[in-house]
Amino acid sequence: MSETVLKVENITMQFGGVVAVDNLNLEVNRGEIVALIGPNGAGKTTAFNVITGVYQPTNGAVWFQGEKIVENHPQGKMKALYKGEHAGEYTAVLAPTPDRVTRLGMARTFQNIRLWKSQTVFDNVLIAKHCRSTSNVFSASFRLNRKEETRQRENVEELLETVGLADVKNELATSLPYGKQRRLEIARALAAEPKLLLLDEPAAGMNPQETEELTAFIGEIRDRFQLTVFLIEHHMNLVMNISQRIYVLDFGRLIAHGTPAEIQNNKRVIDAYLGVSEDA
Amino acid sequence: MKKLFSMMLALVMVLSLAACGGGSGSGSGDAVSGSGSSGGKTVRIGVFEPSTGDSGAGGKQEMLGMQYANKETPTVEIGGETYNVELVYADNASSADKAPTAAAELVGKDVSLVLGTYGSGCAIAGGPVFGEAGLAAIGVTCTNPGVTAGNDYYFRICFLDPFQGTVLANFAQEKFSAKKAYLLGELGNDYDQGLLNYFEQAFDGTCVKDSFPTNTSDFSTYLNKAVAEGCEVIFCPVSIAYSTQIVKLAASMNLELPILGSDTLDSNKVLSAAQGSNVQIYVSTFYQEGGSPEFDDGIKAWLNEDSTAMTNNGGDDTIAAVTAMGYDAYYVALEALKAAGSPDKAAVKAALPSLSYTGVSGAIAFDDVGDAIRDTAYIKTADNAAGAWTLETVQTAK
Amino acid sequence: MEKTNKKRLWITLLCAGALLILVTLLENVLDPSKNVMLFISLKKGAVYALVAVSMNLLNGFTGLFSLGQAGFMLLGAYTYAILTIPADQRDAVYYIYNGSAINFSLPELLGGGPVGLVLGVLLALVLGGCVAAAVAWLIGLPVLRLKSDYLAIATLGFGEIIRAVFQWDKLGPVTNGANALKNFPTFSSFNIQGGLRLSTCVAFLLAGICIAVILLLINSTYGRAFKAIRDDEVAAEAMGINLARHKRLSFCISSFFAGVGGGLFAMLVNQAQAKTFTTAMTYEILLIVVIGGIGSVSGSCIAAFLYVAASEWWLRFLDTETYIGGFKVPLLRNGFRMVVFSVIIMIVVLFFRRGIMGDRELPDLLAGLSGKTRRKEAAGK
Amino acid sequence: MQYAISILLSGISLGGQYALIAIGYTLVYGILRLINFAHGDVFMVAGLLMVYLTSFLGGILPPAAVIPAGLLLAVVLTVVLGFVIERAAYKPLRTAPRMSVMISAIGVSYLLQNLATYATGGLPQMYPEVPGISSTVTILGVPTKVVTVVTPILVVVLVAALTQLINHTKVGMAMRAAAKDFETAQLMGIRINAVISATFVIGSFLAAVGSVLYFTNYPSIVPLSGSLPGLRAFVAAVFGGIGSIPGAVVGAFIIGISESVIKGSSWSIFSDAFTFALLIVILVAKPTGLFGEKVTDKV
Repeated sequence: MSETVLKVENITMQFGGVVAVDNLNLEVNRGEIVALIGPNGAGKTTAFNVITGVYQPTNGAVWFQGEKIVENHPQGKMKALYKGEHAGEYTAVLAPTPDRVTRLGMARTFQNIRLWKSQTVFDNVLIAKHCRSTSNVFSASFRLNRKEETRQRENVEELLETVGLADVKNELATSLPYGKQRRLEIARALAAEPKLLLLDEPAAGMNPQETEELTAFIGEIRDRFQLTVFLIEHHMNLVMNISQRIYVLDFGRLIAHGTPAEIQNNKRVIDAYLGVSEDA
Repeated sequence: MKKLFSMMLALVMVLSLAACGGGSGSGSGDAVSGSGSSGGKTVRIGVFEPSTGDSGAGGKQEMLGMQYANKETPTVEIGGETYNVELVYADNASSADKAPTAAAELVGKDVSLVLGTYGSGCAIAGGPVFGEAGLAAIGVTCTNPGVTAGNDYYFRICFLDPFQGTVLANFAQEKFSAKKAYLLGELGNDYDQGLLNYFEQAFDGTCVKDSFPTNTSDFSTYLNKAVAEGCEVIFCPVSIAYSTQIVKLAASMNLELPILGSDTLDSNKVLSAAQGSNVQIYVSTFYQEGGSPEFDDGIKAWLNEDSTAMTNNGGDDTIAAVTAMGYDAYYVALEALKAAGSPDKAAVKAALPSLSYTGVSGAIAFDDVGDAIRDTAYIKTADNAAGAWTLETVQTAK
Repeated sequence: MEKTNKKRLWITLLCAGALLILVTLLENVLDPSKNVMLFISLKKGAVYALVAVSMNLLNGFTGLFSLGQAGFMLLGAYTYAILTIPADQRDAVYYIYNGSAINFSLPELLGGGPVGLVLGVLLALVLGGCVAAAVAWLIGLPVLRLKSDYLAIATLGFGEIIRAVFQWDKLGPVTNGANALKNFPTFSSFNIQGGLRLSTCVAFLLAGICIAVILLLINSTYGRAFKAIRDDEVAAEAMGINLARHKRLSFCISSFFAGVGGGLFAMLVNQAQAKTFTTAMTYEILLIVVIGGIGSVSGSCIAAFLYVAASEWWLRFLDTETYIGGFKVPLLRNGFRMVVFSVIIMIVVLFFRRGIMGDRELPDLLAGLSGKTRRKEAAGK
Repeated sequence: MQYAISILLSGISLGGQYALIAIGYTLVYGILRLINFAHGDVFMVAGLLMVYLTSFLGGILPPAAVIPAGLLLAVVLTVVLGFVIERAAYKPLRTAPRMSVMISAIGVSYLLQNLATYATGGLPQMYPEVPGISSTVTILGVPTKVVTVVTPILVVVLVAALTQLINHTKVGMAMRAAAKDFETAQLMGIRINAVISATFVIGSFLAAVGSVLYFTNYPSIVPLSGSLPGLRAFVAAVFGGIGSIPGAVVGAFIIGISESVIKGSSWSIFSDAFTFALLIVILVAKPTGLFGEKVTDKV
């Protein structure tokens, strides 16, 4: 049960002089729901972007299912700027593009929903299946992949049924209400058949009732698709209710890590969220 | 408000479209009739010429000749009946991709034969359309061998590039004893490049060959290069728009090298660019003003009368050789109609090969390819003080 | 879903088949010499439709703004021409270079006669497409990393470079330098002597097949991936779509069909000459795409025919001075046609931004109409 | 030697003329992110206006006053044209995708070219001689027109003035703000339409001045006269880093001189191709150009 799915190792992400993520280490085990929390600008989304290959980290490595997928060490201008720990520990460069990371078995959603606007709900999910398709342009164009296509379409129908969007499948994605768009984004991520689901603030902008539904929904899909879930969230209710473990990030640094109960009583976390006198 | 505006625009658009529909409808209706209220029958001659694009200026001058001839002789006697001759125009925009549709326009207008075009590229592109329709075309000043080769329906009354290139190369050697020549043409223009090639082949000395990209207007580097390379003559058979630029530039930098040009340079635009300077310009051409005083006087009077024609001629009454050629072409067409004895295009085509006619530019007859049997080219030079062409010599092929 | 798709497919096939038969009928029934304009416009429309659809694949469906279309057409046209000029005509065509460097002709190689002609022409067209696609692949390596308008200007530049290379004197024995390539089989070569006239039908058939293939592609899983890239690159990449690969794919396929379109264009104008394939031509095609609706294949086709017919046929009367009675209609003279035409284009661009079809397709529209009437009927009852 | 100097001279004067056009491109792109394809044609129209104005004014003014009055009017009318184009063809598309605006720009360019064809009847028009700069001087033994010498000086003066305008006036600051962040600038109460109009006015003004210099050197105007200088100037703007005025000027001189040098070499037929190859290399190697700023997309 405690097999590590995702391991973030000494990740530092520096933009010029600004350190967005500073020497981050974390692990996510199979079947867990793990949350990454922290105040605005703490570097959560940046961490996500490093994991999914959008950014190349300044230093450090990311392991996925026991395989090193991202690795980098300071180069070019950063060589002089970077004075962090673990300098020199990493020597190789591994920089997969986000699509490769996704095909390895990680899928994500976005903080500000990024659906394909001119496509229907059904097509939004179907397109995500493209990365699992084995046909080439030729066979796809001349419909030699009919079997696969039919299977994919059935899968998508099923998936939409599961997430409760089957009744709106022919609507335009953008015509859905906000809550459903969130769901659709998750459904789209699921269509890529991930092992690890990364959710970037899935409850942002939702009312309490929607949040509650979402909480239940995340648990449901985890069980149903045997997923591991790693999420960024602000909604403490949601985080405390569903996560097994929580990492807390502040100014790019990890300041706490533990079960929800431990985090709720951690003084540094409370300070980070409420602000302490030294700040003022 | 905005909506109203766009609605109105839409309305205008629809109306204009409707107008086009009507226009084209009536156009094709006319084509069949023939006997109008004017009494006599009408025979149509297609004018396949560019009036826009980079050969627009030349095309217009060529059309002037036809228009004047039409004005002079508006009727023709065919098989004992008098027909009114109507010129039908189609602009091929100097562009090969517009030429087939322009040609088709003429075919659709039921013309008996076609005159044109200035610029061989369009003639080659349009030729097969005429060929398919069984319509004969008489090339007026398209000098590329490819126009008539392989096309039974294309004839021409002018000399060919190989001849012209050779004539000029010989002239350069005889007159200037030139050993080194600078050749300049437009990149990708078959007319320019073809002539440069023939010149090079006929020229005994060395040739420095250069091409400029389309729409170039800075020629100073090229002219300087000609000087720097120690060339003794410049040969630039380029279209009117470029040649005026080159001549103007040469005038302003007091270029001492003589500039040789082909029939395209025979234009009053070039003359006015050179006026008052020391540039020496020599061009080979089909016709020299004064070759037929009667024609000269007549057309000059017409030009001075008709302001549109004057503008199309470039603003003065100097007669370009292409105008004379257009004039001759019109009469060749009339001869062909007479010989055919009917305005039927097949008959006209059949009558053409054996036709001979002596026009203002000399005797015209066709060989078995359909090319004119011609062995004379006039070489004229610009008199910069008077702003006129003077005859330098008459060259014949060797 | 599947069912409606099938229905749409049938509608499309039926329409295409009917069109083909109609065109063939027309060409054989109407007097060819009276209606040349009609047939030339139809042929040109078909060729432009193909090229516009290929551009639409790139600009409208993948969201890559490329302006290199004329360059790829040039490649296709030259490949086609070079490979199909009959061997005994080569000396006449390459007269400046004393014959061609390539001394075979595909139709003759494939046995000559009608069979050789058909096979040779098809093979040459496909090869023309392949050359264009191969060059596109090479150019795509550096250029496709650029964003929207930079990509546009880089591809535009590429078109100019290609043109200069093909006009280069040193390549004369292959490209014939500045001179036009000609005497190769054209659409008219498909007219059976004294029998069926098939030239327009052939143009429609070839362009139609290519457009059908593009349509199939667009509706396949790859086509959907292209649309995803167009709508949101970041999301597409996050969902496992390899941007570089798919963009390159789209670029190469679009160029392939532009190349085939170039070959067809050469057949249309009876010659291939580098100076024809200018940026102005790319703009023309782009305007067709815009008028038809960016992201609509049927829109591009309709717009291509409208554009060709309007600019070269229906509006031609604007170019000639006209007298109605004794009254000279003002403004009408040479060049006025293009002014009116560009004003119409500006109106479309500004006020009818979605073009004729928007991003819908004709079958959608038809299905929508019949759906509406059915609903109306239902309401009536 | 003389040959080398003559090539350099023609390169510098070309570069100066391109610079004046390139600034128009770079300013507009900086704010609207629009490649104003019509800019080259505005330049051509400026030349044609001058031709028609002088022939028109020749009939009603004393000869000495014709050219100055013509110049003034041509510049003013070009500025008005630039303003009108922006208002009519670009402003309605402010919220539309960038591709639509670019297509509109191509449409305007098409319209201007066709209008010019209509007006001129396809015949090349001769640019009137502007006294003072049309005459010939000899520099280092090479005869050339005064305009060759005047161009770089004028460019420097105009650019200096423009830099002052942009850095020290309210309009200039608004322009810079709009270039940095269009939406925020709008929220901060900057009248964005006025700023954009100002940009077009400045761009057209410089294009008009450029056209006087350019056509004095190369006096024949055809409807396509603007397209090639326009494209080259655009390449120059990209080369220097689009959005940057000094970049555009430096880029223009580099393009002008290299064009001139290549034309002087035996590879002259590739002078255009080279310009575009340079563009592609720059775009791929350093997409921001020599002086451009880097922009990153937010995920």
